[in-house]
Order: sequence, then C-alpha cells, then structure tokens
Amino acid sequence: MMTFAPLLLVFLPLVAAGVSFALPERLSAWRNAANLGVAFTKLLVVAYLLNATEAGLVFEWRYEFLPGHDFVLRLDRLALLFVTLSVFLWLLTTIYAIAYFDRGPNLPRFFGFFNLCVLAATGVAMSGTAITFFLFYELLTLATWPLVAHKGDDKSLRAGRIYLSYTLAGSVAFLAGILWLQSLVGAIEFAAPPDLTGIPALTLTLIFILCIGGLGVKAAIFPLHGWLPEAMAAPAPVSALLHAVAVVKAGAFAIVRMIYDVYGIGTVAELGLGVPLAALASVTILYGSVRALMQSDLKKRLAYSTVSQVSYIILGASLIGPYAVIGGLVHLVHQGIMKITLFMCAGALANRMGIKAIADLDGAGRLMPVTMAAFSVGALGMIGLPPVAGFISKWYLGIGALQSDAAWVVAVLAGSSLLNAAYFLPLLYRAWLLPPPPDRPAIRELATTRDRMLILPAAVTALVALGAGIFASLPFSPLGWATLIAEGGYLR
Amino acid sequence: MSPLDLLMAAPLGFMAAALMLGPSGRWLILLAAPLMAGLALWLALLPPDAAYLVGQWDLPLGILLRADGVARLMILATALVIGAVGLHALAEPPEKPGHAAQAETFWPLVYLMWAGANAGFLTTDLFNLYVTLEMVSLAAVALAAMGSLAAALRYFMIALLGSLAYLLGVALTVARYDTVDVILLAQVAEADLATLLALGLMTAGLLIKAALFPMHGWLPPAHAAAPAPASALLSAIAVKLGFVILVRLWFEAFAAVTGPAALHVLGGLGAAAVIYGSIQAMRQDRLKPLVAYSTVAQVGYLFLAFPLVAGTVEPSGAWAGMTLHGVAHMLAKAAMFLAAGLMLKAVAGDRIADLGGLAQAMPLTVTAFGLAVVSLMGLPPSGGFTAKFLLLSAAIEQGAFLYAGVLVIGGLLAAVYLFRALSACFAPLAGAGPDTASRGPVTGGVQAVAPLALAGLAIVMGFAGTALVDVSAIEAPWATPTVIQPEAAP
Amino acid sequence: MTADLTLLLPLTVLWPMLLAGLALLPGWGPRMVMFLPLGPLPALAAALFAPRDTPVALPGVLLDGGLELTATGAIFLGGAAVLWFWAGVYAADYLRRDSRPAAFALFWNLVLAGNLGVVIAADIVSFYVFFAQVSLLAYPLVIHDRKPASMRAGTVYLVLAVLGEVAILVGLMLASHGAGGAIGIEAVRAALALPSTHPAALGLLIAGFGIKAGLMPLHVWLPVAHPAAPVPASAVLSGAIVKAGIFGMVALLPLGTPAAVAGNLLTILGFSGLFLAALLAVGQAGAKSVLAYSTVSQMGLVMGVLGVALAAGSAPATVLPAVALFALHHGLAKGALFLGVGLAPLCGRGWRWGLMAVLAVLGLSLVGMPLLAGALVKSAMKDPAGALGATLIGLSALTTALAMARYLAVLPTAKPRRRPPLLMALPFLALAGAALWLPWLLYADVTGKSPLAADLASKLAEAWPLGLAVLLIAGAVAVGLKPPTLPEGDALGPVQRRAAALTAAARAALRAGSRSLHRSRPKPQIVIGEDLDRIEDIFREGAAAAILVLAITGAVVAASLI
Amino acid sequence: MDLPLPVLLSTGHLYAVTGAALVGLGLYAFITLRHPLRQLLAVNVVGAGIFLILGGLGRGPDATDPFPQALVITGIVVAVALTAFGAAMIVRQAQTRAAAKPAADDNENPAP
Repeated sequence: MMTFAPLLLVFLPLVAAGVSFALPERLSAWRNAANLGVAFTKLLVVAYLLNATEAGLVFEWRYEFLPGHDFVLRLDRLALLFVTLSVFLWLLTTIYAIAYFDRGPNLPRFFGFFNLCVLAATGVAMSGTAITFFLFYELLTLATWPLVAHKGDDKSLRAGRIYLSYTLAGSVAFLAGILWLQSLVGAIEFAAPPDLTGIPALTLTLIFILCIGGLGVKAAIFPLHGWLPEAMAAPAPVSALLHAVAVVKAGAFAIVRMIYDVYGIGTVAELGLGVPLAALASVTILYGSVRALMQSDLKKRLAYSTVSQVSYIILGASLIGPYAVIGGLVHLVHQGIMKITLFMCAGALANRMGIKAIADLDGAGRLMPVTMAAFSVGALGMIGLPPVAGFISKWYLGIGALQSDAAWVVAVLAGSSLLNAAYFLPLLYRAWLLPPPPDRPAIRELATTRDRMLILPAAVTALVALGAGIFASLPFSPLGWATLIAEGGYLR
Repeated sequence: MSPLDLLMAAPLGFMAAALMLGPSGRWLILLAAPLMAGLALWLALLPPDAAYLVGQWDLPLGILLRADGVARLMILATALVIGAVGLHALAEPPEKPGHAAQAETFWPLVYLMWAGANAGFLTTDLFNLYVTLEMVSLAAVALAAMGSLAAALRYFMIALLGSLAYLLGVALTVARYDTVDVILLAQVAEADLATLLALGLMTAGLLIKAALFPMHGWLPPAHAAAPAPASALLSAIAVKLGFVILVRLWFEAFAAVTGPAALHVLGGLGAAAVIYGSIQAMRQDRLKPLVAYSTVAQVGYLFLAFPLVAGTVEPSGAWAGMTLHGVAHMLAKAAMFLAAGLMLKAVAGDRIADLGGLAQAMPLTVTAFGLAVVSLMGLPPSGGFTAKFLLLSAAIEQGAFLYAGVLVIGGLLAAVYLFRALSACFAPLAGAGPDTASRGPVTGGVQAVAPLALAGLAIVMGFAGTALVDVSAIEAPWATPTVIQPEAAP
Repeated sequence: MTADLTLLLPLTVLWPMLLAGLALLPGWGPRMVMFLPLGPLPALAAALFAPRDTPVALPGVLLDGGLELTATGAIFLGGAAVLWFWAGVYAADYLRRDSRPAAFALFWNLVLAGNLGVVIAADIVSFYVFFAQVSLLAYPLVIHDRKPASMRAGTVYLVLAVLGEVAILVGLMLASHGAGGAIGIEAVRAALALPSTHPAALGLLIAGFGIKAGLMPLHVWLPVAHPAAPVPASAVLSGAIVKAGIFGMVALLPLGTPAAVAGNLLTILGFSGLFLAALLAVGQAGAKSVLAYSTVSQMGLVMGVLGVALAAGSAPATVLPAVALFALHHGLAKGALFLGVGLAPLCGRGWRWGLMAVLAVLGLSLVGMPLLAGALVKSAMKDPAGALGATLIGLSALTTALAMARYLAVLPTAKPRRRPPLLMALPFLALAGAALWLPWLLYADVTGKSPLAADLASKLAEAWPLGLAVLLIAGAVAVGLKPPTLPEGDALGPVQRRAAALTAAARAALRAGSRSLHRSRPKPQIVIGEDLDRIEDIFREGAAAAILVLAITGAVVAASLI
Repeated sequence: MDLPLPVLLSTGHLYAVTGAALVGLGLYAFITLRHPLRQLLAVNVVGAGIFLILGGLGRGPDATDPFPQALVITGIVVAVALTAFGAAMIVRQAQTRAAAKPAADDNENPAP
C-alpha cells in the first residue's frame, strides 16, 4: 500500500477510461456505474491518504523510465492538496456530466477521455520529477483536446485547434527549459531541489522565463490566455473541469512547484524574478477582470474571470512570503471549488432553460432558485466576500503581499475585488430581481433524478465553498492543509 | 542454430512459397508473422556479442552478420510492422477495384522486402548492403507500382540512380582499401580524397533511398498513390534501410574520416527536411500526401541526429534517440497509413475535408490514427517522445540550439498538420443535414486491429524507454568494441 | 454559571441565522415573519447577562475566530437588540400582506445576525465577516418593494457598500500586518497607533466605516436608501445598522495615541456633516428623507467627537461610554421616529395628535432639550469633544431643531378615523419610551456621574439655540416661508450622471481597444504556395536527383576537407 | 594524388578512366533525357562504367584478386534484373497509355 498508493490513483481512472471506451454507446448505465464507482473509490483512497500523509508519511513509487531519468509518483502534502481537490471535484463533475449529457452521442469517447484527464491531473499532482511531470502535463493536453472539441461543430473544432496550438507551444517551451536545466544540474527531483549554485544568473533567468512562459499558457497568464475563452465552446462539464481543476490548475500548480521545489524561493528572490512575475500576475488579474466585464456571454464572462482568478495563485507563489504562499495554495483549492460551482450552474441553466447570454438570465433565480443560490455563493466568493472561501484566500494574499513589502499588490487585490463585483453582481441582480421573460415556461427545478444530479453537485460545491470559508481553520480545511504544506517546507 | 540467418532465409522461403501458391499464398502470413516476430524477439534477447559468419568463410570473402542494437531494434520493428501490415492485408486486400490480380503480387514483394531489410540490417559488408538495398528497392518500386505506374517509374529511376551512386562509392572503396567490410574499414580508413569521394557518393545515393530532403522528390507521389498497406511498408521500412546503412558508414566504417562540418551537412539537410516536409504537409488537402510529407519531415529528424551523435564523448542519449526515433516512426507511420487507408476507403474520397463524421463511425480507426499522431508529434507517452526527448536533451547539452529549435518547431508544425487531419474526423459529416449528422459504422473492428496495435506499440514504447535504450547501445560504435575481430585475409 | 452565560454570545448570532435558515424552508418562509421579534432575544440576554471582556474562542471557525463582549459593546448590543426586537414586532404586522414575506424574513434575520456579530466580534476577521453581512445583505431590504426608486437607491447603496467593504478589507489587512499578522481587535487597534503601520490603514478604515455611518461626503447613499426600505427596515437601517460603522470606529480607532491628521480630518468632516446634513434635511419633502439626513447629521456629531478624541489622544475610557450612550439614544429615538412615519397614515384625527406629541418629544430629545434624555447624552458628549466641539454641539441644536420641525411638518396625513393597529403602535411607544428612559438609567453606570448632577439653570442657559430655532420656525410659519426642495441624496444626482458618462466613455474606449486588438485581420494568403509546388516538381525529376547526388557528394567531400 | 603517366596508362587504370568516362556520359544522358527508356539506358551506361572502374582499379597489382571480380559479377546480375524490371514497367506504362488514349479520344465507348 505504501508505495503503490500513488499508482492506484493513476490506475483507477485508467480502468474507468478503459471501461468507458470499451462499452458500447447504449450500455450507459454500466458506464455510469463504472465511472461513479471509480470516482468514489478514489475518494476513499484519498481519504486514507490524507490521514496517513497528515501523520507525516510520504508515498512514493518510482521506476527508471529512461536511463538517468526516473518516473516518480510522490505524494507529498502539496501533491495531496491537488489530488484531493481533483478527486473530490471529479466525483461531482462525473455525476453532473452523467446528468448533463443524459443520452447524448459519443459518450463512450467523452467519458474515456474524461477519465484520462483525471488520470493526467492526478499524475501532474503526484509527479516527483520534472520529466514525470511533463509526461502527465502533455497527457493532460491531449486528453483534454477531444473534450474541448467534443461537440464537433466548427466552433468546437476551432476551439480545439486554438487550445492545442497554445498548449503545445507552451509545453515545448517548458520542455526546452527543463531540459536545459537538466543539462546543467542533472535530473530534477522535486523532493530534492537541485543545487543551482555556480550557474550564471542570466542562464537561470532565461530558463525560468522559458518554463514559466511554457506553464503560463495553461495557467492562462496574460498574454498567453487566448485559448481559454475560446475553449468555452466545450460542453459545460468540460469547462467546469478545465477551469476548476484540470488544465489551468495544472499550470498554476506547476508554477508553484517551479518556484518552490525547483528553483527554491531563495534563488528566485536572489534573481529578482518574483516581483516581475507578481507584476505579470497582477496585470492578468486586472486584465481578465476588465475583459470579463465586457463579455455578454455567460460562459465567456466566467472564462475571463478564471483568467483573472488563477493568477491569484501565481501571485501568491511569486510573492514569496509565508502568508502569500498559503494564500496562493489555498486559492488553488478555493478557486477550484467556487469556479466549478459557477460553471456547473451555468451549464445547468443552459441545459434546463437554454440560458447562454447574460441578458437571458432575467428571473432565473425564480425558476431555478437552488441553482442560482449556488451560483450566488460562487460569485460572492469570487468577489472575495466573506464568509465564502474566496475571502480567506484574499486575506492571506493581502497580508502576504504586505509581508513581502509589496503593498501595491493590495491595491491590485482591491481593484480586482471591485471589478469582480462589477461583473458578478449584475448577474445576480438579473437573476434574482428582474422578472423572467413572459415566454419562458415555468419549470420544476428538481423534478427528476436527472435534474437533481444536474443541480445538486453545484449545491454541494457551493456549501463546501461556504464551509471552507467559515471553518477555515479546522485541521483538514484547505487553509489548514495549505498551512501544513507551507510549514512543512516552504517557510524555511 | 542462429536466428541471424533464419531471419534472412525464412522470408525468402516464404517468398518462393507465395509465388508458387498463387492466390492462396496470402495465408502464409499467418505462419510468417508469428514466426518472424519470434525470431526477431529471439534476436533481440541474444547476448550482446552475437555475430555470425555465414558459410564459415573468413572475411573478406565470408559474410559477417552482426546483430548490434540498431539491427535488433530495426528487425524487431520490421517484424512487427510487416506482420501487422500483412495481417491487415488479409482483411483488406491491397488492390484497386478491378485489379484483383494485384493482391497476388503483393505477397511475394512483401517477403522480398522483409528478407532484404533483415539482411541489410544485419550485414556489415558494403557490397552486400548494395544487394539488400536493391532487393528492398525492387520490392518497394513494385509495391508503389500497385498504385501508380508513373510514380513508381519515377521512383525506380531515381532509386536506380541512388543505387549506382552507392555502387560507385563501393567501387572506389574497393579500389582504395581492397575490402568492403565495415569493421575492417573502420581500422584502416584514412581521410584522403578517394575515401571522401567514395563516402560522398555512397552518402548521396543512400540519401535518395532514405528520401532526405532535397532527395525526397520520389517519395510523396509514390507513397500517396500506393495502396495503404504498400504505403505503410514503403514509409516504414524502405527508407529506414538507407538510413541504417548511412549509420554504418558514418559512425562505423568512416567514423575517423568524417569531420564535424560534414556531419553538419547531414544535420542541416535533416533540419531543412523537418521544416520543408512540415510546410509541404501543411499545404496538402489530401490525406495520404499529407502523411507522405510527414515522412519527409520525420526522416529529417534521423539525420538531424547525426551531428548530435558525433558531438559528444558518450553519445548514448543521442544515439538511442536516433535509433528509437527510427523505430517509433516505423510503428507510428505504418499505423497511420493503414488507418488512413481505412478512413479513405470509408469516405470514398481522399480529401481531408471528406473525413467528417468518422470519429463516430469508426472510433477504433480514428483512435489508431490519433495515437500515431501522438507518437509522430513526439508527445508523451510514446516512443516518439522518448526519442525526441533524448535528442533534445543531447542538443541542449551540446549547446546546439539550432537543432534544438528545429526539434521543437518540428513538433509544433507536426501538431498543426496532423491535428488538422485528426480534427477533421471530429467534424460533422460534410454537407449532411441535421438528420444524417452521423455516419453509420462502415467497417467492423477487425480491420482496425492492426493499425491500433501498431500505434499502441508506438505508445507503449514510451514506457519501456530504459530497456530500449539499453538494447540500442548493444555494440554501438561509440561503446567499447567487443566485436569478433576476424583475422585479416591471408 | 458564567461559563454557561458566555454561550449567549455565539447564540446571539447563531439564533437569527437559524431563523433565517428556517425561512428558506418551503412553506415556512411566509410564516417566519411572525417570528421576526424572536431574533434579537439572545442578544438582549447577552447584553444583560453575558460576562464582559470574556472572550469565547471558536476554534476552527474562520481564522480561529472568537467573540467577546466589551462594556461599550454591551450598550451597542443592548440598544440594537431592543430596536430590532420592537422593529420586528412592528414588521410582523406591517408585512402581513406583503408579497415577499419569506425573502424579508430571510434577509432580516441575516442582517440582524451580522449587526449583532459586528458588536461582539473579538477578531478582525470575524468582524469583517459580520460587517460584510450586515452591509451587503441589507441590500435586499432596501429594495424590498422593487419600486424603481428603491432599485435605484439599492444600486447606489450596493456600490458604496462594496467600496466600503474593500476599503475596510484593505485597511484591516494593513493594520493586521502592522500587528505582525495578529487579528485580535485589541492588537490591531494597538497596531494602528504604531508609526510602523502603513498610514493608509487608518484612513481606509475611517473611509470604510465612514461610508457605513454616513460620514460626509460619503453619506450620499444613506438619504436615498433609508427611505426606500419598508418602514421597519428603515428603522433598523437608520437606528442600528449605521451604528455598525460607528462601532467599527469605536472598536478600532487607536484612541489614546494622538493621530493628528486622521483625527482632524474626522473632526472636520463629522462636524460639517452635523450642520450640513441637518440643513439639507430641512429641504427634504419626505419624512423618511428628513430622518435619514438627520441620521447623517447625528452620526456626524459622533464622528466629530471621535475625531477630536483621536486627534487629542484621549483615553478610550473617556470617550467611548459617551459615544455608546449617544448611539443608544439616537438609535432608539430614530427607530421610533421612523416607525412614526409608518404610523402617521394610520392615525386618524385623535390618534394623530397623540402621535405628534410623542414624536415632538422624541424630536426635542434629539435636539437636546434640557431634561430629556437627548440632553443628557449630549452633555456626556461635550466632555470629550473639547471646547470647540462642545460649542458646536450646542449650536447644532438649532439645525437639528429645524430638521425635526421639518419632519413633523411633512409627516404624511391619514384619513380621519383610522386607528393604528396595536402591534404597530406598541413598538413605537416602547421604543420611544426606551429612548427617553434608558439613557437616564444607564448614565450613572456608564459615565460614573449622576444624571442630575449638573446645574439645571446652566443647562437651560445652554439651550438658547433651541429657543432661537423655535423663534425662527415660528417666524417662518408666520411669514409663510417654505424651505427649498432639495433632491434626496443631494450630490448624488450630478455624481451619478458624471459616473454614467464616464462609464459609457470607458466602455466605448474598452470596446474600441478590444476591437483594435481583435480586429479580424485578413488571413495571410500563402503567396509562396505555387512556388512551393514548383520547387517540389523540380525535386521529383530524375535529373534533379542526379544533380543533387553530385552536389551532395561534393558537399560531403568539401565539408570533410575543411 | 598525382599519378605518374605510366601508372595511369596501365591496363587497370585505363579501364578505370574509360569507366569514369562512361559514368560521366551516362549521367549526362540521364540528366538531359526525359524518356524513361532512354533514362534506363543511360543508367545502364553508368552501371557499365562503374563495373569497369571496379574491375580496373580493384584488380590489385597482379590482377589475380578474385574479390573485385566476384563483386562485378554479382553487380551485373543485379543490374540485369533491375533493367528487366524497369523495362517491363516501361512497357506496361506504354500499354496503359495506348489503352487509355483512344478512350480519351472518342467518348462513345469508354474502355472498360
């Protein structure tokens, strides 16, 4: 169990993917059962791992993948943070996706790649070496593409193409950076950061730029964010996944790894790379918010909001201070939970009532109160209003920025909060306060099992987002875990 | 008993049998595929110093067969590719409508190519290499002729030219050193004009066979016109033999002769091939020419590796990268051609734009195509990635940023053109109304097994990197020479 | 026993939240209006019985938050509880035929919980959470009747509330950083006095709380939002919710250490609000608007005094009790006055005189008529206000009196023979009574002085501005002089128009910018395409291959010879 | 590599020089001529030249070395086989063209 636990987490979704691919279209019940079963089993495994890891155990599995390059799956606390997030949200998204698609076409393919995606995401989290990481990172790119292009119409295909061109270009830049670094210091293990002394500062800076530039594509850092709004052509469960856990998070997570486990905060600070990165993240935060304000399509607005929010994580990582790290890490989780809520709600609205444009939201709160309540929680959390979880992140980031003598970041946070309010509150206003258009038929929100499977996951994540905020200082809360991570190594 | 000569003799036997059996000769593949695969595996697992003198004659008259790492991997991949392509051809006879007799000529040619390729990979004798080269060329031209006679004829002429250039080089070598054995040459070769001229002629001739830019002109028409199984063999095997012989020349026989500048000529051509082939592939709107130009680009990587291999003291990484790239390309490209053949047959057209709706109609085939795309682009996990990773590492370690850049950009360009084809499969059926938005299943799953298996192998290669690298290092020229040192002829 | 009584603090906030949760249940929602008065009962009990200065830790909640009741807080808490209770009773009747009772009950209870929580929070994170709760969730109360004016008011309210939230959040962050990351209220308050703390912290906090408390010129939302809400909501908005801002200052202003800049600024803004808002009140046409401006004026007084104390570095103990007492009186009186507005249309002839009488007394109390509670609390305020402040407070009786007269003049009239319902009249009377009585009761406890100690004659002498006001009013009535009619929210109209124009301009600019960024560029035509075809054709010729063989041979030879 | 005239004029070298001339001629023809049959012939001329070189230069000092001769013989066999194959293809192509032409000319009855 000790060494094979990480392998199990990779193996389980592979089984689900295989089953999904293999079962014919019509056996949807079996496919659903397999997917849910695996997702649930993973949750149990993760629960066990959380307990064990909290007690200080580190699970590791390695084998020599190429001479001198080990394939290492390592479950440290940071990895487990991401794994837990993805496994938990995956279960909900699976439930949601089953209801969302019901009996749509091409479901074996969809669920197959869906599971490959979770495999890659957990793999990204557990990677113990840079090369292992790259493997999963690319797998993630590939597994996501069929999901983005799932609908197969022109828009989706275009989105898929744009997605690929951005992400592939990014990953080769990252690969080049990693290989360059490896040619100087040998194989890079996250658990034992390489010794960078003696390497010219310029080289290190260039490598850093290559890596962050490459990873920044997935993390949607300005100006590399162009693919993300396009990828909105994907079905809602995919968008939810893309934005909350899988793709953008992998990028952000990788940047955290890069700064803390490859370069180390000392080197980053010495090279003076933190401040420019923080500045770039700040630009992204503001730019994404402004662009979100200009969108008239609901999902696009959410997409630009993601562009903005994910950079909080990067901001936290680049500020290099105890509170900022915690803020960044905890936002990794909080943003995931809140954003997945928003996207699942947006999908439910589109699915049940055909609402896509913001102008169509009028009166949605009256027709689908549970959905809109969940949406509201997510939106308020994004603004950073307490007691939703987003507030906790913002608090830690703010204090962290001050600790790092970067008071200007606080102004960025404040400006972003205001912009977030400016683009989220009108949505809530429309949904709750304006009357629905007269031609919209009344529906019963939770009439069938399918409806409940569609809407309740969002309600659950909304409650979790609230709970993560209200009970932020419990030991296993995201904040508690992020603090544990930070104390376990990043505060030295 | 040694698998070395069996690997050459068995296909020849099968060829003879196929010729005699006529139409029913096609069933021989059911025997040949497992047998050859078994032999190839046996070979791969032999102890490292496996060399074998045919007929017990000493050099230079005797023929030395030597199974170094390159040969082992190439033979194994050849067995897998030809086996899979052959089994596939059982289900999907490679014939144009109304030319049923073609299928009959297909089988002997396959075995001829198999024998020639295996012999070429094993032998260390420049003249024997010439013979094997001609065997393979003959088979390849005949296979290409199954599609378009004009293209095949053009191929034939150019290939013949290449053979002659090579032969002229061999003649000069004989004149200069009175031996054609690679191992003996390695000990005596000097950098004088005759040697260089010989090397240059042989290289130029082999580059034609290997279809390296700018000598690739014959390849796209021939590959595009041939039936899918034939194209698969042409792209996977025919060009690889030229490459392997070049490896023998540049890193074994004349390793002491070649300088960095000459290596950069090859590397530069390789880099140009990557870019040029990719650009041409991007411009194609028909599927098979696209895949054919992708071969042009992929061959470029093999030669791009030459300066990288020579550039380090311990070039194991680059060496393995080069070798594995060849193997991965064989598997992936064969899979891709087979899948493309099935797809084009299903849509009864040859344009990329015609492929709409296939993702639903033939998911297994499209999956095979997709997996091949992954490996060809060099995305993990796949053999293509392992190879490209090793090459890129080597390039960066040596500070060869130009080659590193080409490696990186080539992957991206490959993504552009290959994903264009792949995403066309996901598009809805062209010109169809909403009612008929999807095609019915056009083929059963059986035909898709072979491309799927090949593409799957290309992917699986990505997980066995260490083992493959170890195999590729067996008796590699840069390693400590442990070959049988035959006595010089009295 | 004390251990048990501390549990009243969590109960104070949890109980209303529980009621709010019940309002969400289908079928229960409308009925929950009946239970509105239940919400503040634990708070009342806590104000009376909970031990003072005994923190209750809530491990795991927020950032390990806690609750604590200070002596000053107890007065705020008690006042708020009384006001909320009686307003709840009033609302239970007022909303009987409302179309959205469930929503009202939900947000009423949530805002209540936030309002009470602000007072008892022991750390700034909890404080901020409660503050945001009371601030933002009051929005649905403001727009409860969905009239266009209410919606407009709600928007203004929300914009300023969000701005205030952000200002407070940033201020708290800066302060907490100054305190080395500590979040306890006392620690943060102490840090605000340190020179090492970012100077913007204090300014931002004052601005944020100032918005909530109607500090001129951040008050613009208040005169439009308070009148827009249903009467009971207006009562709590003006009586209790603005006090959240005041309490924020009470809790966090670093009294005891002179802070000249911030203190003087607060003094100037506060006292100018005291007079200006009262004068603006005189120009209002609606009774609720008059009261809202009056609130701005009265809060200006409190903040002016706080400013004086801040600048002078007076010890908290000399200032806060008076402030608390003043806030208590104002909250209860203002609540009663608002309820009076709701009662006025229901009071037929005889009842109306009674109503007017009570309202007049309340008004006079606010003005500072000697012997009434208002005079008492004002006199308490004069000590920390300094000489100038005391004079200004005295003078303010004039303007306040004018405003109150205006209020009585514009009270809506009723059809004759209407009787106010008991459940609406009772809260009004109860609040009025509490406003007039409680300060007397608490004065000695809080200030340590006897309420009757001061010389009555001197007090009467100090009431000359009131006399002047009476004269002025009488004169104006006699001459038939009518006050000018001013728009609600005074500066708001022009500001909003400017803002709208600016927003439009910004949007246009952004659109143009984005268009130039994303202009659909003509796709680059592959002009070299045909050339590439031609090149390829050449490569396919055998002749080319032959020449290339020679060329490559030559290249290899030449390169090797180099 | 300056060879003294006598050596150059020795039998072996004479063969070789002739061979080289043939190679040059053949190559020139290959480049300038387009018809496949002519190209095939040109290639054969080149081949003949190469075998001359092989035989001439590789014969060693005493002209008894069997090794080059073995090579030449093998080479000739291969060349003949290839030439036959090429010729067959050329014939096939000519036949196909001849069959296709009338069909293209008169539209009444396309060839089956």
